[in-house]
Amino acid sequence: MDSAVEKLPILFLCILLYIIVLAIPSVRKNGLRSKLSPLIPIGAFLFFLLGFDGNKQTAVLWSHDLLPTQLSFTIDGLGRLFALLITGIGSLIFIYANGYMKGAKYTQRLQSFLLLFMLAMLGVVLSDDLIMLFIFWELTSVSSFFLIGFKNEDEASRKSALQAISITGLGGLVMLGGFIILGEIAGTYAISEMHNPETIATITSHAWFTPMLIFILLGAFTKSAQFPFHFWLPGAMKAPTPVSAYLHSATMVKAGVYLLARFSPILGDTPVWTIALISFGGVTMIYAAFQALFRTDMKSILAYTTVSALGIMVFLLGMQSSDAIAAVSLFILVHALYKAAFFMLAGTIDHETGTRDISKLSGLKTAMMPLFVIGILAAWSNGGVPPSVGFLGKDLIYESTLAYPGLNYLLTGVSVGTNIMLFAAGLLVGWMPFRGKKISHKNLQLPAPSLWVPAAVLAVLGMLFGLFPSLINDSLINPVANSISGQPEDIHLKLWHGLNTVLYLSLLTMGLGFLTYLVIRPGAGMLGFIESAERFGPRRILHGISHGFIGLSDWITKILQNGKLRIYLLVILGFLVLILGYVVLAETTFTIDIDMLTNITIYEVIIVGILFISVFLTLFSGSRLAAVAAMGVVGYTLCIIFVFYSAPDLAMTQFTIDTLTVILFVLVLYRLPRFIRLDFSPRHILDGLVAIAVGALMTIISLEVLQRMPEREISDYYALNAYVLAKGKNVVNVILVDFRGADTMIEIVVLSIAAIGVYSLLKLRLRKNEKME
Amino acid sequence: MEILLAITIGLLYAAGIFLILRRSMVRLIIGLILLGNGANLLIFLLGRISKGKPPIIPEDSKVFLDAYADPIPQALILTAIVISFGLQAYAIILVKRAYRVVKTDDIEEMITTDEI
Amino acid sequence: MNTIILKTASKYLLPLLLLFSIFVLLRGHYLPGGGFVGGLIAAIAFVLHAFANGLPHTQRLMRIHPGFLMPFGLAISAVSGMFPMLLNQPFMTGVWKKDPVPVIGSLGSALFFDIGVYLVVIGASLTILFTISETR
Amino acid sequence: MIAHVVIWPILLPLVSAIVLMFFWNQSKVQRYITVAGHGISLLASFWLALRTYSGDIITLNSGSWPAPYGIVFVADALSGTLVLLASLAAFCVSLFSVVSIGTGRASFGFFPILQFLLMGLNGSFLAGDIFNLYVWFEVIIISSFVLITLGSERAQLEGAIKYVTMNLLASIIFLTGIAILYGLLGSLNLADLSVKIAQSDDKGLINTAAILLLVGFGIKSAIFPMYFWLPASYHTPPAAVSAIFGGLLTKVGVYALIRVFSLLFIDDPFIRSTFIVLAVSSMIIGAMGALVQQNIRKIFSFLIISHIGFMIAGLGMFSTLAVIGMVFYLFHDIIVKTNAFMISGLIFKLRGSFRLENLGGLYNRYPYLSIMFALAMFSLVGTPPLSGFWPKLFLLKASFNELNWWIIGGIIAASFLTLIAVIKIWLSVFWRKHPNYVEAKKRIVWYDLPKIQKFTILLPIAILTVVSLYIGLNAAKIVEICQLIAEQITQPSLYIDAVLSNPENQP
Amino acid sequence: MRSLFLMNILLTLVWAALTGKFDYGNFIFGFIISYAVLWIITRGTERAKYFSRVPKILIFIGFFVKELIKANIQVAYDVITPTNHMKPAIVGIPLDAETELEITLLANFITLTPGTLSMDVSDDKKTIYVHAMYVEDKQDFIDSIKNGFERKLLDILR
Amino acid sequence: MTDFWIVLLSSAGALFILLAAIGILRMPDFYMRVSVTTKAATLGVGLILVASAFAFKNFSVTSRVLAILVFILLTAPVGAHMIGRAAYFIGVNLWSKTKMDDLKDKYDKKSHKLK
Amino acid sequence: MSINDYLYLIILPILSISVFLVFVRFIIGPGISDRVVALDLLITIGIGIMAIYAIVSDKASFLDIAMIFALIAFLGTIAFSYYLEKRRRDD
Ligand code: NA
Ligand code: NA
Repeated sequence: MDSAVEKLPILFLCILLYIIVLAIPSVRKNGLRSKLSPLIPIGAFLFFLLGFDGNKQTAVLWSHDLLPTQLSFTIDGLGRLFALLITGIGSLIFIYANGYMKGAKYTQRLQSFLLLFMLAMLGVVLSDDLIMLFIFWELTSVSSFFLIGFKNEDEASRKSALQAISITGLGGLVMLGGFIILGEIAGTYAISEMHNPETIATITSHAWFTPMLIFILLGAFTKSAQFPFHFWLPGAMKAPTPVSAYLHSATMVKAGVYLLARFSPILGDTPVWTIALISFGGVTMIYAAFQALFRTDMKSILAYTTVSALGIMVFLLGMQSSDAIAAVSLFILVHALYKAAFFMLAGTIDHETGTRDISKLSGLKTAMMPLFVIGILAAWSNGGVPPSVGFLGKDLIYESTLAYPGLNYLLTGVSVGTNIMLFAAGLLVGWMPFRGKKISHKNLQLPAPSLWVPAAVLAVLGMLFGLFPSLINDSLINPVANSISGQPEDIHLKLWHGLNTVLYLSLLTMGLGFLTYLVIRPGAGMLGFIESAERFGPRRILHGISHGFIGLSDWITKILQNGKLRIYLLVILGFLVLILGYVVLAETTFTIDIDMLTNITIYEVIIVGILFISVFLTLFSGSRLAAVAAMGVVGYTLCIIFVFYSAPDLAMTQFTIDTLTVILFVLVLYRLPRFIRLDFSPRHILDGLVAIAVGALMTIISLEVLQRMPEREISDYYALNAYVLAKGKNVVNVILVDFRGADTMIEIVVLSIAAIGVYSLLKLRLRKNEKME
Repeated sequence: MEILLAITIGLLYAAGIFLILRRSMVRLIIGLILLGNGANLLIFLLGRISKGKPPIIPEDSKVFLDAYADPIPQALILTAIVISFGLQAYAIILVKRAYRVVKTDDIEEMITTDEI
Repeated sequence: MNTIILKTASKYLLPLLLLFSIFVLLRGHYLPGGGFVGGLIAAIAFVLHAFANGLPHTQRLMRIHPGFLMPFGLAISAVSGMFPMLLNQPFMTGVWKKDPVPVIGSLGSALFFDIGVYLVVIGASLTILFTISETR
Repeated sequence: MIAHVVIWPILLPLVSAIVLMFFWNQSKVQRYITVAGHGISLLASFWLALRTYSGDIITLNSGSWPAPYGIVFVADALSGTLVLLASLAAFCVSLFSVVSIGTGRASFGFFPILQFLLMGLNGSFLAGDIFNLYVWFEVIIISSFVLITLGSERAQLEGAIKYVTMNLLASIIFLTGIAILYGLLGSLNLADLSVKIAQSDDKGLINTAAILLLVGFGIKSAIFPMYFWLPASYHTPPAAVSAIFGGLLTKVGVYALIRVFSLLFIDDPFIRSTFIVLAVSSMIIGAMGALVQQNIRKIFSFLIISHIGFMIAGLGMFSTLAVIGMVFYLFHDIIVKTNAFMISGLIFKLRGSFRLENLGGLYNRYPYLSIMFALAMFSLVGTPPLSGFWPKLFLLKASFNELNWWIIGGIIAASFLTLIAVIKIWLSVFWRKHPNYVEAKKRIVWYDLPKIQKFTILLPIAILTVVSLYIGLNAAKIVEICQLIAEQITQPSLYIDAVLSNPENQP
Repeated sequence: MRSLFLMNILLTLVWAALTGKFDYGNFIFGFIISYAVLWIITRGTERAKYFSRVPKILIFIGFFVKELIKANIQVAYDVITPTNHMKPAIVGIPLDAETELEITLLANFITLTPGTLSMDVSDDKKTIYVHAMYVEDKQDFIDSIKNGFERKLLDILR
Repeated sequence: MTDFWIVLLSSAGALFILLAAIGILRMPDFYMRVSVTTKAATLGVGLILVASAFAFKNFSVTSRVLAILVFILLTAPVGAHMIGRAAYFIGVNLWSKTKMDDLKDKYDKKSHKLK
Repeated sequence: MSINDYLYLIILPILSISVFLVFVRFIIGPGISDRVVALDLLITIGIGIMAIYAIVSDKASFLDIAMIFALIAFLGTIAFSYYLEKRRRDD
């Protein structure tokens, strides 16, 4: 019987089909196709909700001997939670988007990219094969590139899209390197096959383990916006809000977290892992939370809190303890719920009021009561105030930091600090716009239900799960924890743990958080402060590096591609001299056996002497005509050499062609200017040295070759058969027209082309509209 | 004689290279032609040289009766010569045309296509 | 060029040289010569004629543009190379007439091939030289 | 049985070219003949390629002279595939040029020379004799000289001076290498040379020949530091010409390196490490060049250099995996680069410029075209699962097995820089608003074209995009072919036996 | 027509001479080739009488050889001895020769004789300009040419 | 007997050629160099060619020698005339002791027509 | 002394010396027309050398080269004359 996992391709195909349906042009702005689009994520959500329990299912659907990859899916607790988040929040986002984009251009385009993104995300969390995972991973980068740059005529959007794809693209490529090393070390690219202890031991003890791990972590960190790569995410807020809500709360940014969670049982039990995750996660969470406090744009605040939350997740995954695993398992869910709600809230406010600046918003409570409730609930959950599900999460975080051997104070301090600031930031978004007097925004009404109901659902769920943790304890969270730790975990989520340190810490967090909120006064001044602080931040540094690199590229390119033929040739010839010289010096013998050589006669000396003088005349003559004539003489002397050494055919041809070349030259020359007369300069020395080096190498090599016995097998065959089989006595000609006739055939083609070329060069005059084609 | 020819080859290569490194297009072409001559002579020499034994079967015989020069290098050089003729003719005309259009014989003034 | 001495001489030289070129072409299989040199000599003959009498005169004499000798020659060579394929033999295989022909010797596809070479060489050389002569 | 099939991809373009020369001035007739000719050649090539996929190495002894005495034409799976791809690219380019090349160029030999160029390419792929390969190279370079200067624009001529000089230098160096090989071993047949080199103990001298061939082919394939001619010239001729150049010309150099070195010299560690150093430098330097260019065609030109590095890296490693990656990349690159240059030509038709600062607004104006462009571009980058991804995967695997950090780093860095370069094009050409739209509108040629011509110009781009998609999505099939090729390439004895023990060889 | 035919025969003979084979096949072949060549090149050849000139030609050759040797010795002497005795001049000589062939032959014989060099013929074909190395007196020199080469040559040709 | 003719003819030929070579070096102006070389060298080469005809005593060689002789006799004076004329155009100076120059100012500067 | 020795030891050296002398003229010029004449003479002497060489090596085919030489010498002279008549005055 087919297990549910084997039906995944059908699901993927359906989504793909609908993407194509959406991509086909439509006359109407908000057609039926876009109205029906929420059905796809809803259907998928139901598929994952009902089709699977938390037990692991793996299926190889297609494989090929020669490809390192196979089409295989695995679904376990971790995968299922993510799939549910992706499709569940996706469903709400699609409903929300239908409302948000009403009347806007390119709705279908947006939805098709969103669906593509959902497809990619599902692929990431369900693939069992490393390469497949990578394929979907890149697809998320690409589709998010299109989504972030959705308002493509806006310069800032383009910049953010470029930033996002640069960072995630680089991370992805590096990660691919890591994947391949991992796959090759493990001997398999199937993640599910790496779980047995021997394979894990092989992997972790391999010499390339550390670089491999660093590569994979780079992929995960860039995607999940860890410090110092975090800044692309706040930048990505240029996208339409449904996109931000989807990409940056629930899903894409968590792909990195997913990846870490997925590899945690395989790679987690190593020092590099622990150190890297705890330190980068820790820095990210506190740094981003701090940044969030100084923003005025709601989406910007949310973006930074998201970065911080991702930092928390990475941080927890680094600790590897049961509590930490339980914490992260829960926090993934918690964060998705309230953050998506927040984003939709921010989007709706923006949509209705035209601004997201919290320093300009106030008193929205009266007009938008449901939104206010959503804000409160989300902030509640965000702040970890009981009885929200957020409280459960925060509890577990503190428990795990407190239990961490050696660094418990530091880690706990960092966590508390982060949470204090996050608490305040939550209030900035969920509370601040609603409090106070209604000032600027007249005629505000409650927006259409599609703009607030989806957020409400999430906010309510956040509260519901907090009140009734058993709803998710066994069905969702525990299986996730099992996946992350690689062994059965036993999690009991409960609101009340008694009066202990954790509770005091929670209370401290809430108190100080509220205090912070009261102190914070968002506005231009604070923004200015944080912007100037940013000057030394990683964004500036990475920008500096990238600009530096572009500058370097520019410099190198201008140095190398400098337009001067002489330099090009010098580089090529210099390279030839170096490498050929090395081979000649290292591997040849420099012996000459005089006996093997023929005698020199005075005539030959004269001929060669004339040749030498002519060559020098071509080199140094100031007159072009004299140079050309001397070149002709060089040809003639060669021709005489051919005559002496038994090559009459060659002599005839060389002689005629040499003359024709000289004539051509002469015909051309009288239209050209005289030689540029230049005084002797150092460049002559360099050129001369290279020239002499090449010449000397050729002399040495030819003398060396002449020491070897000649091979005459093929010549003898020709000599034997020229008359008998090919019916000719001039063997050279027989070679030309018969033995190697194909060469000759091609050669006359060359000649014809050259003639056409000459004709066209001189005769063709383009009309104006033909100049560039 | 081989030594002399080997030195000649070296000289032809060196001169050709020195000339293609000049700024004048005419010298450039002459350099290429000298290089071509050098390569032809190299083929000729490395195919081994022998005096007075053209590879032509005597009139009254079906095969060679005594030693003969290796005909293959000769055939190769013939092919190479004719090809070079085509290429050189083209190159010479190119120079002419380039001079007409760019108005200079100086290669170092032809750098626009390399600019970013 | 404006000299009757050269003009008169070229009138007699042209047929002489053309004949010589064909001679060189035909005996190439036995003695030094062949399509290349033959073609080049023929081309030189026309070039000399053009030097003496001016290009238009020589071109009128030739009736067709020398460039068209190239496709002709190529076609002859290609056909003589492909003809054996009709007899289910590889490209360029020599096909010979049984009995030898006077002067030329054995008549075979190789000869036609060489004639093609001859024509292409004439066509190409003349195209190049004539074009350059008539262009300012 | 005589394998005439080997020679048809050479003869058909020749015949077409001859026919086209007879119709010298009739550019209209030429357009029909040229498409028909390329179509027929494509069919013949397809037939040949299919024949080679059975695993046979098909040989043809021209003139019935047995190897190594005569010139032999050899089609193994690599040659077969390359012939097929060359014919495909040429077919597409001829379709593209039917509309895009004006009467001026068409009545001065453009179409016959395009045929000659294809003949030269196919000949090079099928040559089994090193001197014959040289002669084919000459066909290619002279055709390319003519095509690149056809029109005699200033930029064309300036670029051509460099292009011509360096290519002629490469030919001379190549010839020098041949001279040494013949002088040492008395043979020109590649298979025979392979046998003789294996028996020879003159490694030093053989290596000098290897170095000369490396530099000769290296110039032609635009490897660092021998690439300078390429960015100086490839952006100067009409787009159709750039397309065929960008797709195929440097690849012939790569093919020659693969063929000659796999048969003759690859066992030498010095040669192999040289390849690797050159490969990694090419990847990086080329990509850095692409990063800073402002002309679309120059960006693609520098990307050619960078991506040649991938293939050379494969040659340097020369394991089965590496060869699979290398030839796969070769196939992918032919399709994608041809397409990229045709697309740049189309962009020029639409907007009248190749320079980024003058372009923009294509995404909103032509969304579906844009998607096609995007697909082509992401294939170029190697975004999975498009065609460029798979070969990189194999190359990465191979470099891990070699434990070669340099190649891994090079591939990753070059891929990333390629991504950025392509994104740069995308952002300014497609996403950005057209900076001076009104002014540009006057120059747009596209609107003047009748529908059938628009179709003719889009069709080749669509064909190549689909082929590229097919390669990417049906990678398994391609890898099977590449595996076959890798077996044939890494075991020279297969080639040698096929050439030297051909039953036709016994007269 | 007749001159064409003669020309054809002549070329056929040349052909046979070149190939060195005198059998029927070769003559026929040579005839065909010459015919083809003539067909290509013939444009307005004038007719001429070919007979009764052989003795005159022989006499002329004798004269020419005599002049050749005489002049050669004179020049040789000057070349070898250190002092120069030359009295060069460019002299315009009025022509009696009229046709192009006559003028050309005359000019060529003048050139072939050492010490004299035909520089050019005026466009009206009335004067030939000769550079000579030994001109004592202009009129004497003109007379020697007109009475020597020109008269004897025109005898043969007319 | 044959050998005698060969020696005689080739020696005479070689001497004439040597004469031409010395002449071209020694003569004071261009026109006289041409005057000297054309004839002496033609004569010398012709003699050597005849010598080779004697050496081979073979009809085909003899006819070839004749063909070459005819060709040389036809072309050598034409060539000399052409280069002499061209040199005059470009103003190659006559020897200072030249007695007269009837050609002076007879050429039309542009069209090169000769009065 | 055989006839071949005579040709080899007497005639060829004389011709070689002649070649050398003419080559000196080729080098020193002074004008381009002098060089052309020298070149023409060089090739003409080449014909003589070919003829002698044909006798010495008993290969009549060298006479064919002589024919080509004669043709080329003429062509070269004519071409240079043509050039000299047409070119600008400044070379
Ligand atoms: Na054959
Ligand atoms: Na002369």
